[in-house]
Amino acid sequence: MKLILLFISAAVVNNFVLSYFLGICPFIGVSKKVSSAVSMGMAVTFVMTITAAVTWLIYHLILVPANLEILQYVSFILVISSLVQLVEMFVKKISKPLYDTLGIYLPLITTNCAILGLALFAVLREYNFMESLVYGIGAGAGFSLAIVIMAGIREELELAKVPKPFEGAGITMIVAASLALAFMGFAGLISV
Amino acid sequence: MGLPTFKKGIHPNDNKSFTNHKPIEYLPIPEEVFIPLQQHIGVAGDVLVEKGQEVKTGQVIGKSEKFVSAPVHASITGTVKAVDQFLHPLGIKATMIHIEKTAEEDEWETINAPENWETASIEDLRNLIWQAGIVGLGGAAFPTHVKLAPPKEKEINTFILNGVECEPFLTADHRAMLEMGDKMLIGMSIIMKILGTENGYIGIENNKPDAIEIMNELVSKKFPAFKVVPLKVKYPQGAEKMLIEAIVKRRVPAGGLPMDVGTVVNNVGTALAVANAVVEGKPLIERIVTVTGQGITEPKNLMVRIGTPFKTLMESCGGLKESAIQVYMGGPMMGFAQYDMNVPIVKATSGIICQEKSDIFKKKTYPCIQCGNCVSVCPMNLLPTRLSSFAEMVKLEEAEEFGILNCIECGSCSYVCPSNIPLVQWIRVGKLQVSESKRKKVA
Amino acid sequence: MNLTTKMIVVLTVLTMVAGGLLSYWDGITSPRIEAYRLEQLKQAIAEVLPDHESYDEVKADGMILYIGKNSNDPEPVGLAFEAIGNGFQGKISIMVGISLDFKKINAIKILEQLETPGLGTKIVEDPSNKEDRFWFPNQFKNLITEPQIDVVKNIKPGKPNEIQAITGATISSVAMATILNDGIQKAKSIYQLKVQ
Amino acid sequence: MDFTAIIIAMASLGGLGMIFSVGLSIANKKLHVEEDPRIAEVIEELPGANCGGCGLPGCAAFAEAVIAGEAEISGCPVNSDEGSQLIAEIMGVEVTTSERLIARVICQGGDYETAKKGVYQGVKTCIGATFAGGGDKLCSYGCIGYSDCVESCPFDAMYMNDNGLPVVINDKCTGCGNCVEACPRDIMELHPESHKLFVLCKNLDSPKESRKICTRACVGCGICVRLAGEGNMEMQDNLAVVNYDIYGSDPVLPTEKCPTDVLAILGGQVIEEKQSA
Amino acid sequence: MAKSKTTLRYEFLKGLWDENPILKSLLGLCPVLAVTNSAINGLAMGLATTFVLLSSSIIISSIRNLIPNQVRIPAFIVIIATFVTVADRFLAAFFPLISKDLGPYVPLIVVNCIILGRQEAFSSKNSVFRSIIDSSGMGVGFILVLVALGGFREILGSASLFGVTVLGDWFQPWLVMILPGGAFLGLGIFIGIANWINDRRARA
Amino acid sequence: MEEKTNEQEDQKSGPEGADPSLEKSTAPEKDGEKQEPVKKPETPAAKPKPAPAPKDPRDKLFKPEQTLIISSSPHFHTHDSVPKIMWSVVAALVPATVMAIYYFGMDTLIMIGSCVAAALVTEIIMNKMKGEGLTINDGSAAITGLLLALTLPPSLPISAGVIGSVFSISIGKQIFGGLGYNIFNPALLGRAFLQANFPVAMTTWTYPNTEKYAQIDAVTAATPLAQFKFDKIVANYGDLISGNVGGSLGETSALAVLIGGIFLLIMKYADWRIPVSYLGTVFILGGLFWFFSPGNYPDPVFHLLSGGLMLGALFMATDMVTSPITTAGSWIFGAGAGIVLVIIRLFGGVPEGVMYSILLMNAFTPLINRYTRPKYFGEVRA
Ligand SMILES: Cc1cc2nc3c(=O)[nH]c(=O)nc-3n(C[C@H](O)[C@H](O)[C@H](O)COP(=O)(O)O)c2cc1C
Ligand SMILES: Cc1cc2nc3c(=O)[nH]c(=O)nc-3n(C[C@H](O)[C@H](O)[C@H](O)COP(=O)(O)O)c2cc1C
Ligand SMILES: Cc1cc2nc3c(=O)[nH]c(=O)nc-3n(C[C@H](O)[C@H](O)[C@H](O)COP(=O)(O)O)c2cc1C
Ligand SMILES: Cc1cc2nc3c(=O)[nH]c(=O)nc-3n(C[C@H](O)[C@H](O)[C@H](O)CO)c2cc1C
Ligand code: SF4
Ligand code: SF4
Ligand code: SF4
Ligand code: SF4
Ligand code: FES
Repeated sequence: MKLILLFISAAVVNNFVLSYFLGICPFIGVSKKVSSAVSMGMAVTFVMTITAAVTWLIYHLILVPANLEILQYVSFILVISSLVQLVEMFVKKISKPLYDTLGIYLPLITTNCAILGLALFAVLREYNFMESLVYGIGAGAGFSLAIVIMAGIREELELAKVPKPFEGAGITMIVAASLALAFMGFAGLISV
Repeated sequence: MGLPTFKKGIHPNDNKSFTNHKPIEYLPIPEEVFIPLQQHIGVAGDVLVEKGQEVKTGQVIGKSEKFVSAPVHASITGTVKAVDQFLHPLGIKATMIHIEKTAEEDEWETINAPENWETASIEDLRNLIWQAGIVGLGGAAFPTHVKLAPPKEKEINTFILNGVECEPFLTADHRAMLEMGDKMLIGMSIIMKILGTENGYIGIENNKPDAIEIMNELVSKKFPAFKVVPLKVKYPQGAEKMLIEAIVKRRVPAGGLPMDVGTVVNNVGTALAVANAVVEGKPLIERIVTVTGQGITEPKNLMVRIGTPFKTLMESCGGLKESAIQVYMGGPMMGFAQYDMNVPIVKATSGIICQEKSDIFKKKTYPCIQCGNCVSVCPMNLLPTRLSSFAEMVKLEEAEEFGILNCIECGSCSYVCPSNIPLVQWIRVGKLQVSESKRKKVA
Repeated sequence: MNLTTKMIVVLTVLTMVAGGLLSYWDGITSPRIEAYRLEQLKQAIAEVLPDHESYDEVKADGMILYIGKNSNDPEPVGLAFEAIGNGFQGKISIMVGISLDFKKINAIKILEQLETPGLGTKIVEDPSNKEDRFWFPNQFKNLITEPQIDVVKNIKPGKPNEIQAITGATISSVAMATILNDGIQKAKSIYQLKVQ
Repeated sequence: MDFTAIIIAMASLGGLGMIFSVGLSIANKKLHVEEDPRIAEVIEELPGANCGGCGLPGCAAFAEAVIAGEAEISGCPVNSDEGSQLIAEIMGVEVTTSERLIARVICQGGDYETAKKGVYQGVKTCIGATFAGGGDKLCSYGCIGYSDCVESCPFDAMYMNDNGLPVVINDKCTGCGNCVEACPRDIMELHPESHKLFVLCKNLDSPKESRKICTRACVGCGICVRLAGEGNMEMQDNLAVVNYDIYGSDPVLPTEKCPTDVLAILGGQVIEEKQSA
Repeated sequence: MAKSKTTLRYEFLKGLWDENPILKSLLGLCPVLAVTNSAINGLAMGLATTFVLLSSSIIISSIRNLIPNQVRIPAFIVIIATFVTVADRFLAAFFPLISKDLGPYVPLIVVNCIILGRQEAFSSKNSVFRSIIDSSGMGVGFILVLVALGGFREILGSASLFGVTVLGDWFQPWLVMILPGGAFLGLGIFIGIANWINDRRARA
Repeated sequence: MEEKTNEQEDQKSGPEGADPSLEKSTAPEKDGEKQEPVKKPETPAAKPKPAPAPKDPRDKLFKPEQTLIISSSPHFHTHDSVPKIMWSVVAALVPATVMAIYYFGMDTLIMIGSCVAAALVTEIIMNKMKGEGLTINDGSAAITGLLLALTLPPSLPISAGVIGSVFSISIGKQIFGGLGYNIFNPALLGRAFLQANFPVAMTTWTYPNTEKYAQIDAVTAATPLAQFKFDKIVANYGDLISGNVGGSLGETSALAVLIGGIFLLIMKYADWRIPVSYLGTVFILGGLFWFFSPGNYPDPVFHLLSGGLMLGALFMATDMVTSPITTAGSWIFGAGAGIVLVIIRLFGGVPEGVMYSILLMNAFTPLINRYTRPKYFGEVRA
């Protein structure tokens, strides 16, 4: 039950994008079309899950015993970026369609706050391995939810007569603001 | 629940009382006619006459050897004054043959009709229909002989005679059924013989009870194999796909033709023309035109020669009123606006409607409020609002994905749109662009 | 050097340099950070406990009891501990100072909370209340904890174990009471087990 | 200073670094997918307007086509010669510079010059108007005037003048041809810069008709043909036509002899000067 | 990328407006949104980011020829992360209150797209000196926007600026401005205004 | 589409004799953009005009005997129009408005008036800024202001209402492009903004000025939902129907709202599927919880009658701009909103979730539209 609540909390109530402002760059950049948003969402969820697992291991098996918490950021980011690059190369090699729908988004993700943020939050909140993993999946689902909704809205807005200065990023921010207001309805639903 | 019909659609005021009680009048042979070479879907014919040449009524003056095409005939006896570009009622300049009347009485050049059509070969009959230049008189003007020559693998088992006339104002088909039902049914029998089918339906909307009654009577007397089907009054019941769904509950696949579901549909006027050609050897040189609307002094149903300028018809109806502000060819839902009354009647002209007031003129257009009215009436189950925005924003791929090419341009969506958006016009733009970009891709 | 070796060497050297540098920096900064943390803790304890000179720490079950002492007084002046629980949005952690019999709260200090600004954050301070910005946490001063802390709404508390909820943030108010009630129970059992 | 701590740190992070660099270098060998690096270089040099002027769905597609040898290096109408040169360097070949094309507006029938046939109501685009008789101008061949061409120009090289006619700003026009595609009446034409002489009309009506339709229509009087000389110009369907293969680049023609002023010698200047009066 | 022609002056100034990392390139938005609930936080964040940006540019541009392309990104990131840790610890040790307010967003500078983006686009291709100019321009542009946005949100949301009350009692603070919604809203309006000004400038 | 009338047409060709195009020969010079002509073009302005020539060369041109309208089919149109629909909605809100004034006094009228006025003024200002024609006549801005006012607590300061109204129209509607293009319901977005902005004022309720509450001297009241949520007190149905309870101005009387709503449904200005599925889902889902645990959860009828559900379901979820256009979409929209509502009401941190449930479904509407596109006639989908 705790894990389920943790998942919902990470995905909806404390949405990474809408309440923690993590991963805004891809949220703005890759939300023009629903199809690419879905791919991006999947890619992020995938990387988040790996990240949650790997960084937990590194932190608890290497850094804490050696009393090297100061290396947290460097080691996390090194591991994440290398892993992502490996996965990208692997995907590119084995399947062209998979690469086209997922792979091309992977390099973008390395420089995504949401991933590192996830790793740091998991450490900060002292999750155990399972919790950490669920948190990763939940956060990924939350990111996907936000970006897919945003992409749907932006596709619709293509047909709208948004004033010129607000086209693109401006209106996207306003929509994000509205989404954040709407998601406040879930405030207090779960406090994990 | 009652009468059969199709899903969705609209109920505009039918306005048929202007002319539905007026018998067909024969318009005197006009002084001059302008006969466009292209009055049908398909290849335009080549001109067979020269300036100054004498022609007889029924003489072939333009034709092409291509299959999807129909010859055109002189509709009066006279002299060719010119072969030149004139304004076509579709708003374009087109090559027409201008003939001036020389004889008060027709001198006929008929086609060789067989003694008895019932024994004639199917090939001969079809050839006869081609020679007579018969095209669909229901509006699309598709050459009838092509329609009656389905590929072998498509077995045709149903024929539907389209007496729906769902467009408001028009009563030409209605009067034809009342006055010439007999001949029409002979035409229908001929068509069915060519198609080799046994099941014949006659679809008539319930707002023409007299036509239903007369047809029923004729059918029960002479053509017991046919079935008259009264239909619920709803626009666009007359569109082939809707009619087929209403009567035989078959759905023509997207991008397909009625023959894909073993059906052929023809207009009542077409059947009449077939009978004229096969029984009397008369090519298609005249048709019934409803001249109606508040803007004309005396609305009438007229039998007129093809090529007669609109002006002539209007004069015989007492002339256009001062107050008229819009004239269109065809019904108010699909008709084409006219600005020059010198344009000629073509084979597809079912009516001339003169309006004193316009529903859309000066009405403000608002942005789409997403009310979904258009979606809920589109008989083709499309999303007109999206199609029109896609066309406006030139998003051709989306437009195609959303099925823009399936729109039959019936106008139901524009009719109900509270924002008064010219949806159909945008959709037409989109259709054109989508098919162009498709063609480019193929090339 | 071929590419592969170059890749390996560059990255290894880089990471080694980085590791060394950071570790050196760690040596400089962490004592300060630790000192600051202790300072904060001491200050919080000082705020919730009556005057004392030093405190002892008793650790058990993930909770630390700070027992405040004066050198000339054999009896401790009181007890402090950190109570943690769920608020409206996330964790609330409160430093509680309480009497040794666990019957009366001395004072509390909220260390961390994530409540909605302007609403739930009134548990810490209420800038719109001009007379007493700290009226809510001040209610806990000398609050009786038995049988338990209760919350009332929209009326002045009648009993010594009652506090008044914040308008528009009943949930946060109730959460505070719950966290305290639970924390006190836990601290009490630890105290009884370990100290007495 | 605690040196052991520093050494441990260096060793652990260095170790991590080594592991991943080894992993990456192996992956780099084993999983490498060949892709022509020149594609990226070519994309760098392209203007990135994604206008489709090259006939391909975008700059990236054009780059791929260039590399594959399927497209001309100078095939991007927007790119500067310098840019093409850079691409050529990447490809290692010489560029053939083609003559610059400029879009011309072949109609002078603005709101002021043409007869009106009625009141148009509906979609205010040229192509939309073709579904309703072609707007409110009587001429069936001339500019409809609802600015489809202007909208289609990706380089802001066109505008509508007060007279309801499009105008090309020569310096900005890249000859991409979008406007030519957009115009349902084929009023926009692409011409090499060297074409100087133009008959700015498309009306094929008989002289009698065209006189009634527009004050600036070619009425087919044939004066220009006679002046220009046989073969250099001719009359086709009531319209004078310049034979650009042999004429029109350096014409010495008294254009003012044209009774309706449709004959024009256009240098690099904006056509508007010719059209607005 | 033949940028060599541009003047140094432009190299610096472009970061302030023409290529402002936030308003134009829309990079590094997370910290922008997360920490701008007050002007002082914005300033601190801006300074920290600029520090990291500047120092890593120096290092990367000086060793740019040594790093093989394939490990470019991991190498850059390690360098950046090192400086981030330095900055983070510095704040924690010397400015604990600000460090607490900025929370986990300081470490997130590591993945701030601006920093990596500048390294990729500029430092790895240009000399140390040019990189310094470029980074300082970008950094100043970043700080300016952060402080402006922070100030805007602080005034509306807390009726104060840099912690000093500026609006009187009559003003009921707009709490939404210090909530997530307000962050997005504020940035959206900023971007809109920036574009509007640009449009005007382009037309003039 | 700008309309063109005959008069305008005439004006366009200018006053008799004057040659408008002469001025145009000095058309805006764009520096550097024009090259010098190879040979100076002969413009007629420079050409000596033949002296007795007709004043206007166009005199020779064809003039139609009767100016006819050229438009594309169809030429028929319904008599519905956007303003007609919008003003009908305003009319349908009259009962609820009257009840609000009855229960909460004349201050209510001021609040409603200020909100509507603020909405209209903002609309005008935005129109001007965007350089477009005024759009207040279409009535949609008035609805937004009115609906916003009806969802506010009676004791809210007028200034807050005005701020919300301005936000609704500017950010909620006009920045998206104006009528028809907004993604979120403007009135609700305005309310959500206020809720986040002034959380205390937005959750402070007063009792209606009726006898029942005359003796109670509490300044602040609790809404029936809050009473249930925090104290498990169920209000009586009679009060809920008539509106004799604490709550937002226009939401307390379920009956008044229902009357207006039914009028809209009959006129087909609102899609009946949305209220039916919304209310139905709440009834069923709420009922299930109640059935299994009546002590913890309120009964379904209470769900329907309390809070802003009626107002939301009939007037706000049905806003056509922000709800799906497909029929399947409407069902999903209503059901989704119902589920979200029940979750928030039963488990959320806030007592009422109508606003949030509708806003959330607004966000999903584009996706719903996308995935519920009906199969077009004869379509075969892979
Ligand atoms: C390009 C084209 C090809 C057609 N081919 C056939 C055909 O082979 N057989 C046939 O029976 N009808 C054919 N039709 C005619 C259609 O079935 C139909 O009668 C025509 O499109 C007009 O129908 P409508 O008035 O309902 O639009 C064709 C129509 C078009 C446009
Ligand atoms: C919207 C719409 C309405 C139509 N209404 C009629 C009608 O009322 N009567 C009719 O005969 N044909 C009508 N048609 C044409 C028919 O679809 C079909 O083309 C015709 O019945 C075929 O017969 P024909 O080839 O003899 O013309 C309509 C077509 C469309 C698209
Ligand atoms: C955006 C938002 C934020 C909220 N934040 C809090 C909060 O921090 N603490 C809290 O107790 N309730 C919070 N609430 C819950 C409501 O205010 C709830 O109505 C209140 O707790 C009930 O208290 P009352 O009975 O005094 O009105 C929030 C509600 C909303 C809409
Ligand atoms: C049935 C119906 C319900 C409406 N509900 C709302 C509403 O809840 N909020 C609102 O701002 N406008 C509402 N409007 C008005 C209008 O649709 C709204 O202002 C648009 O969303 C603005 O683009 C409604 C209109 C209709 C016809
Ligand atoms: S979209 Fe086409 S088929 Fe559908 S209603 Fe409109 S015109 Fe008719
Ligand atoms: S009927 Fe008109 S307003 Fe309604 S959805 Fe369709 S296009 Fe939009
Ligand atoms: S004027 Fe025409 S050819 Fe020239 S740039 Fe514009 S669209 Fe291209
Ligand atoms: S030139 Fe063609 S596209 Fe341009 S306004 Fe004229 S008709 Fe329209
Ligand atoms: S700063 Fe780019 S994703 Fe966060």
